[in-house]
Amino acid sequence: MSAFIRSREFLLTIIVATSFFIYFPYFVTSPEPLPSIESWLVTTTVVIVSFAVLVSLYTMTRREALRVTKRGKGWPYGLIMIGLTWFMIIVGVISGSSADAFRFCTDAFILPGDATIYAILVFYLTSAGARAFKLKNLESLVLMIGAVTVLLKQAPLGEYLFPYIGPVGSWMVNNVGMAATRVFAISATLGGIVLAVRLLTGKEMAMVGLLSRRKKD
Amino acid sequence: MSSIFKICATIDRRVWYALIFLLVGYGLLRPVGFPLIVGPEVKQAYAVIESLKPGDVVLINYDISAFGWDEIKGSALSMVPHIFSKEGVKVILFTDQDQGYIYLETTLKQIGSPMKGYDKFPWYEVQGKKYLEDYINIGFIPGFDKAIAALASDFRGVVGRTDWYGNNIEAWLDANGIKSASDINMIVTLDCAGAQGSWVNYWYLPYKTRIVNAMIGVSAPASINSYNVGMLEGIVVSVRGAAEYQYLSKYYGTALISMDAFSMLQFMLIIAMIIGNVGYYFWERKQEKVS
Amino acid sequence: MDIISLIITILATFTTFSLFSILTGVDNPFFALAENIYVGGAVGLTIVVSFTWIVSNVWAKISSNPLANWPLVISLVLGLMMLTRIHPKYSYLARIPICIATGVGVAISTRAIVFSGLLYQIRATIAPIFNLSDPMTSFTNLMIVVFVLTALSFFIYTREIQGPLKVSNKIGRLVLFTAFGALYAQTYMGRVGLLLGRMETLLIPETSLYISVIIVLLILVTIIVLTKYYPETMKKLNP
Amino acid sequence: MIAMFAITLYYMRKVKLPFVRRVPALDAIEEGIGRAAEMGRPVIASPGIAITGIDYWTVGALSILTHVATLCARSDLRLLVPLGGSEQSYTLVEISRDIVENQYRLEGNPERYNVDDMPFLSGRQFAWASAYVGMLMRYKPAVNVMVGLQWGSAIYIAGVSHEAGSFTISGSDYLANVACLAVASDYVMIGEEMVAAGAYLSKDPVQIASIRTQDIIKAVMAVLLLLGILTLTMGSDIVKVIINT
Repeated sequence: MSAFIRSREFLLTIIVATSFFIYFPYFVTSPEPLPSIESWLVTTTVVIVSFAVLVSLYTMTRREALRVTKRGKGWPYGLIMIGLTWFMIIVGVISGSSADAFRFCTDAFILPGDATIYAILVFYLTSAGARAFKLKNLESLVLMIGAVTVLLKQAPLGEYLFPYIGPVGSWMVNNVGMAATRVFAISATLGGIVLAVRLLTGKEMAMVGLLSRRKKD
Repeated sequence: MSSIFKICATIDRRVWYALIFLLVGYGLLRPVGFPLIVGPEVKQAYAVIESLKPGDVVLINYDISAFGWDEIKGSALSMVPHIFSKEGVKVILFTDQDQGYIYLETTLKQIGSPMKGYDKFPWYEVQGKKYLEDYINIGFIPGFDKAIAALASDFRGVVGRTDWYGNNIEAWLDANGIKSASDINMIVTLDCAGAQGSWVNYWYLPYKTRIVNAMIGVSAPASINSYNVGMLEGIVVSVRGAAEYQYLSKYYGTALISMDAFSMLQFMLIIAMIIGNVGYYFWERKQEKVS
Repeated sequence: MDIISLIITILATFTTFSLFSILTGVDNPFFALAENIYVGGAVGLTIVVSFTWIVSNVWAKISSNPLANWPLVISLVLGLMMLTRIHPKYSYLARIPICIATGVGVAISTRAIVFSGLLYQIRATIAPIFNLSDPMTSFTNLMIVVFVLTALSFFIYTREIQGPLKVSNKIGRLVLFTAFGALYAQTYMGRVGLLLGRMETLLIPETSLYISVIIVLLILVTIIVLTKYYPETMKKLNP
Repeated sequence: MIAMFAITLYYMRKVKLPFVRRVPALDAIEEGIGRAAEMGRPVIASPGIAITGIDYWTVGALSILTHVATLCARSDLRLLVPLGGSEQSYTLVEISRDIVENQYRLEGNPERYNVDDMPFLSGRQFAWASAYVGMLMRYKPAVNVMVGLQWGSAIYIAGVSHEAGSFTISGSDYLANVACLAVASDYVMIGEEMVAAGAYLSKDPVQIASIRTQDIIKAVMAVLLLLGILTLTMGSDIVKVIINT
């Protein structure tokens, strides 16, 4: 039985079958039970996701517990991390996510964390810009022209000092930017569809990497 | 001389980081008030909302989730009170994002106050408009574009009998003559996920409903595209557009204050690029040639 | 400001500036502490979210009427198969749900893009280019077509780049790079908006300003002293 | 859609190796890992945050991860993979672990695989990113391969990765982010380069032939576009109508 479940053919059949149930009702108006199977599959994926996180919780707890008991490097950090995780899980499971203690942790640590990392992006965008915008060749010249016109157009002071830059900047974003976005979408779409074909024929490298085994196994 | 160029080429990135902190702090605490040019798009958006007549019904969509709130709040806090300030206009609040109601309530809390005798939502009075008299909140309807399409085809059916808080709203809808999507005169959508495309497809194209759109920078290209074709009546792009709108509507807020810091940061980036290039040309390239 | 919200403000400010401390480019105990608290809390939150979803959407239905909801029971079994990943001997069972998730994910993501990513894009590009009454729009439309075609030729992989294709490829490259510059600047603007939003909550009103200044000084001085005078202690403190 | 499937299958059957242009970003992976082996420093790689589940971007990224894992196992290197990042990413966590473990076993180096090098760092993008950054600062990896769905946090990671002295190869699923990554990292994958990486890296002629299909459809699209404009100029929007149906 285990050899059968491990076999490439069996797992590939699962992929092909699930894909069929997703694709078919979308392109062809199909009778029941096909649409119900489709929505069942989508729900099932979410269920699978929700259970997968428990495995991650297990590996994480085991790793940090080992670090703490063996007094590995930086073990107090591990203790804080795993302690807060389990505290939140216990509070959240017992009294729900609107409990005061739970809200306290969210408001004091998680939401400020989210907002901070989002705000930190400006710093790295600036240092990347200062580093990368060097006129080395034609490409870097047009890169810089695109960036500077749009920057000047957006800053109120820039638009005031250079009134003609506004329309040029808008034209850049609306036309050059849009054309590139369109081509990017076309390219990615084609890549995606061809990838689906490779996946369904079992040729995609990720699947080969997942399913291939050494001879003696 | 070459030592200056060397400094230009090897300037520590932390200098820029510290400068950003200082400029932003200074700009926020001591606004200078650089001149602001209001673009035609925002003027148009303002004029469209200004043209609302008594009896018009406006649907405001909160396509807002946590990550975009800091960027879109400037628009929300100026456009929404502007709409509420128009006399005789009825407002329906709606969100297509599961967290959207949080930001809807945040907005109402900031621009309104609890009605007499009440202390919790939905009983808030905003610019003289009372809940269940002048406005209602139908809350979150799942499905994103599917929800917008469903509202267009069967408005009353999808909205149901009650609002987001469980109050019966049938009488209100009947009294204001809202039977189907065609009875809604204008849609204002505050986008973090590009909902305007669906509004255009399912509302503008069949009913010619007027749409005004505010959005975050990432979804700007698509909105500008729709605006240029004439499917959107006005657009308010990111913090810059919000500042212009606050300036026009006189609901001054942080977006307007932050424009100074904004200008300073953008000029700082340009100066950083120039210094980097000077350093590159007069020092780094020579080093490369030597080695 | 009541005491609880004051404590929340202090902790939130501390978390914020500890995370900002990575800008100094030094691995320091403040960042490590904030990082571990943040990750620990986030893991707890995500697990509670998943748990709540399972209880309210799956378990509630199954427990109320298991026979009518038999497909959900299968979902639950498939979910439980994921747990076999804990034990290496049975972990092969987890590949069944993994393959279902992959099949569903790829099929869903590729089925709609045929229209939105391909046909719609082409349809939107087809616009009048000879319209004498509105020369500017016509010119713009023409330029968009040129940009799209040349940029498309940049993505040709299986034909040797020579002759007219080489010119087109070169132009397409330039189009892409100009767009990169413009989009970079646009993203910069959006992100500046976010930084301003965050700084606002840290600096206004005055109580927050004082808390922020004190915490920034505390963190900066500690980091500078530790790196300059006690590098050994710093190493010990870092994870 | 069916036509595209058919063309692809046809080309994959007709085993013939056409000319394939080099993709610098993908070639750089091998070069970077070679450098890591010289310096004896670890490698860090991420298959993205999979916000919409295992979609085609993520499968493309998993192919790249497979490639990275194979090379690392071959050169006996430590591979760090920070996982998580969104509430749909938990399945990806397990697939990635499975794939990397399998590669180390296939290369006959199973004892080098350590599940603790592939930590789960929560289902929130920015918590994941800050822990990713912490790993970059602490282990100073020689190469950072970040592909798949990389959203706002990518620029943060790429910035710190540069400061930590890692060679950065990145990719993203929307153009505004690719633009920022092009500015911030050493190599960037644009558009289909990441999605088609599996075929490109496999060096299997059957799969490389599938890349050919993408070019053919692109040509068809270009022709459709020109035809549409031509007919529109003559006053008929027949092509638009055809596309609409």
